[in-house]
Amino acid sequence: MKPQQLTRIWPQHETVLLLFIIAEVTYFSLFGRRFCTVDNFTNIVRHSLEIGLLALVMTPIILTAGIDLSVGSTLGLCAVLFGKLWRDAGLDPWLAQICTIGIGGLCGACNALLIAQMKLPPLIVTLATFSLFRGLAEAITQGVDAFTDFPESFLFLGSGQLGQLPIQAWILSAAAIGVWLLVHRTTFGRCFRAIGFSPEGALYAGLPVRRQLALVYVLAGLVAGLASLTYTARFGTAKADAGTGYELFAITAVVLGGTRIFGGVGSVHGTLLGVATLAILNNGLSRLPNLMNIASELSGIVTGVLLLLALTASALPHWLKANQK
Amino acid sequence: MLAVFAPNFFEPQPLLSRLASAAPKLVLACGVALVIIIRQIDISIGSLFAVCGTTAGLAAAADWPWPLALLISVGVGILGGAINGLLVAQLRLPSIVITLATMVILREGVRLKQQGVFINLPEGSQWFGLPMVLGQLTLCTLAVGLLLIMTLLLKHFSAGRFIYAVGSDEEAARLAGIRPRLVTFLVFITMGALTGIAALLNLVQSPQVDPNSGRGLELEAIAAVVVGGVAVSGGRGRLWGVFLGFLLLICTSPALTYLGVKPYWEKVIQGAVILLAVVADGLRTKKAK
Amino acid sequence: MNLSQSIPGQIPLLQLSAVTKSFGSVSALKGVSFDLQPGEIHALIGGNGAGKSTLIKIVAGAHSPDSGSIKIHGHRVTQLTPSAARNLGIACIYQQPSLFPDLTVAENIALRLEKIRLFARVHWTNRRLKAVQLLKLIGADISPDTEVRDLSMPQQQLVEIACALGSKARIILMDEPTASLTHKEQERLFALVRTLRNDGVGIIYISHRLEEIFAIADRVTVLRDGESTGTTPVTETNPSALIKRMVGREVSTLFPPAESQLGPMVLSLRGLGCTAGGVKNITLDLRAGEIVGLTGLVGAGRTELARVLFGITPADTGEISLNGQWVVITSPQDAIALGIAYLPEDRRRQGVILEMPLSHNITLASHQRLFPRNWLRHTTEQTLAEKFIEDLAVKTSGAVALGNSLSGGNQQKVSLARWLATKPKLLILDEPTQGIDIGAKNEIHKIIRRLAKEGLAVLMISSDLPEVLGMSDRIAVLRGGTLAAILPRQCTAHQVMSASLGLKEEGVGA
Amino acid sequence: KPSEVALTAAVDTATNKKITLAFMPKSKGNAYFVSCRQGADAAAKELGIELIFDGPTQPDPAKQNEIIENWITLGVDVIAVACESKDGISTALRKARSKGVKIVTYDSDANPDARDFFVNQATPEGIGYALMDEAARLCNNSGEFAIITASLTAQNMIEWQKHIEARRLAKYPDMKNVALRPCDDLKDKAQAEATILLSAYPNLKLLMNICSPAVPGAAEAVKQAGKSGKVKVIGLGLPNENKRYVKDGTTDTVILWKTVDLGYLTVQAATALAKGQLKSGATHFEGGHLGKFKIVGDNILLGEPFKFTKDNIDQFDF
Ligand SMILES: Nc1ncnc2c1ncn2[C@@H]1O[C@H](COP(=O)(O)OP(=O)(O)OP(=O)(O)O)[C@@H](O)[C@H]1O
Ligand SMILES: Nc1ncnc2c1ncn2[C@@H]1O[C@H](COP(=O)(O)OP(=O)(O)OP(=O)(O)O)[C@@H](O)[C@H]1O
Ligand SMILES: [Mg+2]
Ligand SMILES: [Mg+2]
Repeated sequence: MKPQQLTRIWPQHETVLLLFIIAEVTYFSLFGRRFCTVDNFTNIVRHSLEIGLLALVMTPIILTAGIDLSVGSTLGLCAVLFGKLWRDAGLDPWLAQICTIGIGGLCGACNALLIAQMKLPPLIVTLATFSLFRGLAEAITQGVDAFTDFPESFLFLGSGQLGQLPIQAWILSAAAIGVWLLVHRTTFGRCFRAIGFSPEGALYAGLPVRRQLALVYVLAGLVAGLASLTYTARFGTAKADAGTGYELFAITAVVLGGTRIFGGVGSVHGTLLGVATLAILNNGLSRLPNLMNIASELSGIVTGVLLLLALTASALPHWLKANQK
Repeated sequence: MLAVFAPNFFEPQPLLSRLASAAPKLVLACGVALVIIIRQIDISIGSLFAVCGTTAGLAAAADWPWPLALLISVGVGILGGAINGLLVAQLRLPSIVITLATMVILREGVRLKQQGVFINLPEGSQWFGLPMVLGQLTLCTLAVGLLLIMTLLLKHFSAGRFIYAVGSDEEAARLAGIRPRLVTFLVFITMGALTGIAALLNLVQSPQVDPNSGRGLELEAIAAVVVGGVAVSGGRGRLWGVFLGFLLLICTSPALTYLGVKPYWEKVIQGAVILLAVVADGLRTKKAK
Repeated sequence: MNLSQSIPGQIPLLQLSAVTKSFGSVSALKGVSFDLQPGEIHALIGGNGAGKSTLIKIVAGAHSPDSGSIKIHGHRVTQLTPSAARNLGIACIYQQPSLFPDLTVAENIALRLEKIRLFARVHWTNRRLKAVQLLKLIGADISPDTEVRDLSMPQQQLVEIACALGSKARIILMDEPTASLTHKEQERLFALVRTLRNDGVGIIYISHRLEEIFAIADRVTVLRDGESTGTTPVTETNPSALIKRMVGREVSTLFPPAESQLGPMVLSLRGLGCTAGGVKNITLDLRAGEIVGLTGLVGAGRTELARVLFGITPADTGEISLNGQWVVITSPQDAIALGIAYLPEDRRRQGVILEMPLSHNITLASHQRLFPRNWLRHTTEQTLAEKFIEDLAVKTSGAVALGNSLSGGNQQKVSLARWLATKPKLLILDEPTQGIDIGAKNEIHKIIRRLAKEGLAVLMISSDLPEVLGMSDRIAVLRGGTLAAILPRQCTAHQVMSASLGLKEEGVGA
Repeated sequence: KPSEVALTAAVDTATNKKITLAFMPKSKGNAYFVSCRQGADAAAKELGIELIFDGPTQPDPAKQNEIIENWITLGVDVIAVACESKDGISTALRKARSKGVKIVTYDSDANPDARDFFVNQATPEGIGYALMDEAARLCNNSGEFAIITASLTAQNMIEWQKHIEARRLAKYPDMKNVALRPCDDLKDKAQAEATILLSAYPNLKLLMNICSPAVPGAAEAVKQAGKSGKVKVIGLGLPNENKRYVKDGTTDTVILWKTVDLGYLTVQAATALAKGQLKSGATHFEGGHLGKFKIVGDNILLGEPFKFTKDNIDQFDF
């Protein structure tokens, strides 16, 4: 087949992912132990909320050709400060929650200031704040302090059900719709892509480049703040190590979902599919009878291989075209 | 300032030990500098470091001759680098994602194989069989030697200039007759080889191999490189800057111990140091404009 | 057909036969044959997207042809890569400067001249000396130690020229080398090119400025839609014949007549300056319906003035008044809100976003106007884009095509469309017809005239002297960041040149 | 609720379905838990039950929770877990219990109401006291010492530090804890940290390492500084990793329990619990080939922490 034809019939990235998810689910339903149950799918949703949220807000960031390594640390810092506000400052839980999201926003604003205003490279800025925010969380609690015994009303955010679905499903859907509309239906999304393709081009087109960049990082901070609440509520404890390593999971999901790391190209539904692929994979592998004992390691390896395959597959038509002559 | 507050900081023997234990990081930082100059990134080096160390350790523990074990370490490194390089250069895939994938694969691979169990090396394998001080000196010399060779290569040999050229503009490099893919591939191979050498420099410092070693090393190396003034946008940066960045970062944490600062503040201070360095660099270049 | 015209008994330096090349579904070249003799300047002309750049990229090894054969010095070459081409003595000035922004000028030149070997010592002093010598040769006032990122477009073009001239190549390919150069540099280049020709070097020269072709070329080949319409000695043809072959119809080379009425004052600048941009004390007025040409030498600060007005490097001294109100412009958003549009000079980096569809590109600057409350409306966008594509005769497969699938001239039209979509009151054009073919150029000139007639104030920066003389109601000449003169419509080329060189003060006060 | 629990247990024994036991370490790729697994596997084989061994790859309490919740839906009968975070895991464990899954904790405990039994190899208090007593004995009750820990947030190590400090205040006021350094559970980093500590605190008399990779790391540092014998090294670690240092006298004492036995006993107890053979209120438990173990409250006691020294370390291989 000619590469040109191949390019034409080569399916959309999202379609491939969807097919892959279907294949995954089928395989695990057949061979996994008690995979296809309501309880299990509820679990999958509950466990992917925080990473899902972070991946959602990572999408616009990567669309602008940026990256945010600090979201996991922001989550940790927010979790700890939420505990502080509620337990030590004696704030009303609701107020404390709002403040926590605000603190997340502040962390994001800190990144935004350095990236958008001072024009420093996002990779380094967030590498530094990755260390800084986690360090603050540790310093505030001296590593030791853990906050527990949250009120039932708050814990609802982690274990409650609304209708037939876990609360996480609602939050994730709401966030997904919000971010989807932002990225795909508003001029903001258009600006993110323009900036991702060419920051200079965007500037000369009169787009508010700095404001838009600031927006995506602040948004990431705010959502990391929200994720810290759901994380704390689900888990019942807030500690300085909350959300360690989540940034990498989120980035993995976004990239697996077809968003180009160099910016410009990508979709929010792709990200959601990426999150789903990984979550199902993770869960399903631990249900395959012969592999249960190595499920954790295996899911890392399979994720890596999947990432490589996804990228290779998307590059293949180009590669063939380029090498045919 | 350190000398005043912490007179012991510069005591020769511990200093030498400290430098020896930081030597692998310097070697890695050199490699990462090349990778970043060519506008790529490699976050798999920490895992590759563990893989190299573990395989070499297993070989040595199986009573293979030492030089062979050392060769294996470098060989495995080159292999790892070649895989990354092939995917990045030939298929033109984004290196951050490729190396993210190889990072998990390699890390989980070692975990599966070794389950965290230390490998005991045969007696007399330490310090290349030299006395300790001599061994440590050799290590430091090797690391600094590599740094000098790399500096020379980058500044005074065409290969080095090609790295800058490709990092600066890949298409322009292609049009100028440089083969960007080949150069990128070679840079990743070099990175792999340096990772193998670093693992080896680490290996000889103790009679046991920790298969978990190298966790987080990629971030340390990247931090040293960017604090040293290498631009992540490619094409710019010098190795002596990297060396300074490296010195700054390897001194921060010990300095805190010497000054008796509580460890809870360590990450904050490290983050702040990186931030200050980039902000200062940003301001300087802005002023220069 | 070509071969019949080659000089008998002499092996052509370069011979292409039936070369085809397509990008996706676009056929850029459809079986083109072409030859280049030693000591010949062979002009290659054609409309935008005719395939000129593609042709020379094939010769330079940057693209590989789909079919057809290439003979160099009489030998057939297959696998032509950029380095193979270099080794065969081919040097190329690409349409788009392809330099290394992070490296110094000297090193950029060296990387183009030195043999590509992976392990060779670098001789820094030699590199520098060579660079100094070449820059002097072409009369460029550029320090070899500056980084290329700090050079303006025309300066980069000069460095490209230095690379090509220094390469001792037998075949030199020049893709619009003068596109952003002014008259002075152009003359110098021509002198050098003639010397090379006398030394037996073969030169392929691409330009959209027909007068240049007639000034230096020996033969001319016209491409149209990827096909050669034949090669003729320059002496046996004339501009209108060439244009007809290029565009397929008659195009007037005359500038459209001025017919607009001057309206109220739109823009007045009083002592405007910006230290960062090197612009000082500019005092200038612009009325609705007026086209003011802004010219000067390379680096005179024309682009900088535009950037100040557009808020990219905001002014720090002086005042701007727009429609009779004093305004402060600190960002492009301010400028757009005030009805200022700026068509930038570097279209690939600033003018269009290459990887975005045309429709997105066209609406990018008018989000505020088109999409109230920030909601995208795809039909609005699509209709608008299609309207502009039709109005400006953009050659494309549709509004969803990506910017990089277009030829340079068509990209320029898209860039212009983007600014027209903002419904501006003041339009600043920076080299609006740079790299644009005769047909399109004429259309763009007509569009500019029409806009002026509709009451727009136009500030047109251009290095193309005939264009400036033909289009402007008044001509402002910049020199060293200050206003050297403001000349009336009837002035001569000589007056403009001497004002920009600072030979005589003959300006009419502002 | 309890009746329901009893019912499921009864059904399990009645139908004689193969019992599934899920066994979770704090993290995988950790030699300590690998040796626990040895014992666990042996017991599972003896008892003919199915053993699932899985856990997070890094000590991550949230991930532990997720795995437990997954195990609940997987339908395991009994879960044995070493908890990274006491409060964090308890939510998930309570949920498991409410679904009829039996819970045994080992190595480090959850909140008492979240599990049925704790296989107690040593209380945090016991460990803390043993370490401090040993340190004081080696230093003749006075002098400076420093602690190397895994991470600043690891909960059991925080507990131990609390008890070490309490013991010091109570019994050894002349001992001085001068520094605490994290080593990220990496031997190489522990070695580097120890080198720095030795030079920054020249009067240091002892390094106390409360995570297992730190013990050989610190020992190597002391050896390289030529301070073997002058600066003592003690800690919690595995015999195999420390043999050479204990034998050459750099490391004085390695304190640990027999981890293989811990795994074995845990599986034995968990299985008995699932079969309904072990009920709360029991005072003794027959732990397979290891014999009888005492139960105090709901703690099954493995016995005192074991001190590996020059004299006995060669007898162990894990
Ligand atoms: N890299 C590419 N990918 C896809 N299409 C291309 C590419 N380069 C050129 N084309 C297409 O090939 C055709 C010929 O382009 P080319 O650049 O050769 O035109 P040109 O004659 O140089 O025009 P101009 O005068 O505007 O520079 C155009 O239709 C263009 O859209
Ligand atoms: N993108 C740029 N980056 C850095 N310096 C620039 C840039 N553009 C212009 N300059 C500098 O600013 C000065 C004014 O250049 P400018 O481009 O405004 O001149 P100009 O009169 O518009 O000429 P032209 O339009 O031919 O480039 C030049 O000396 C140049 O060195
Ligand atoms: Mg062209
Ligand atoms: Mg200009």
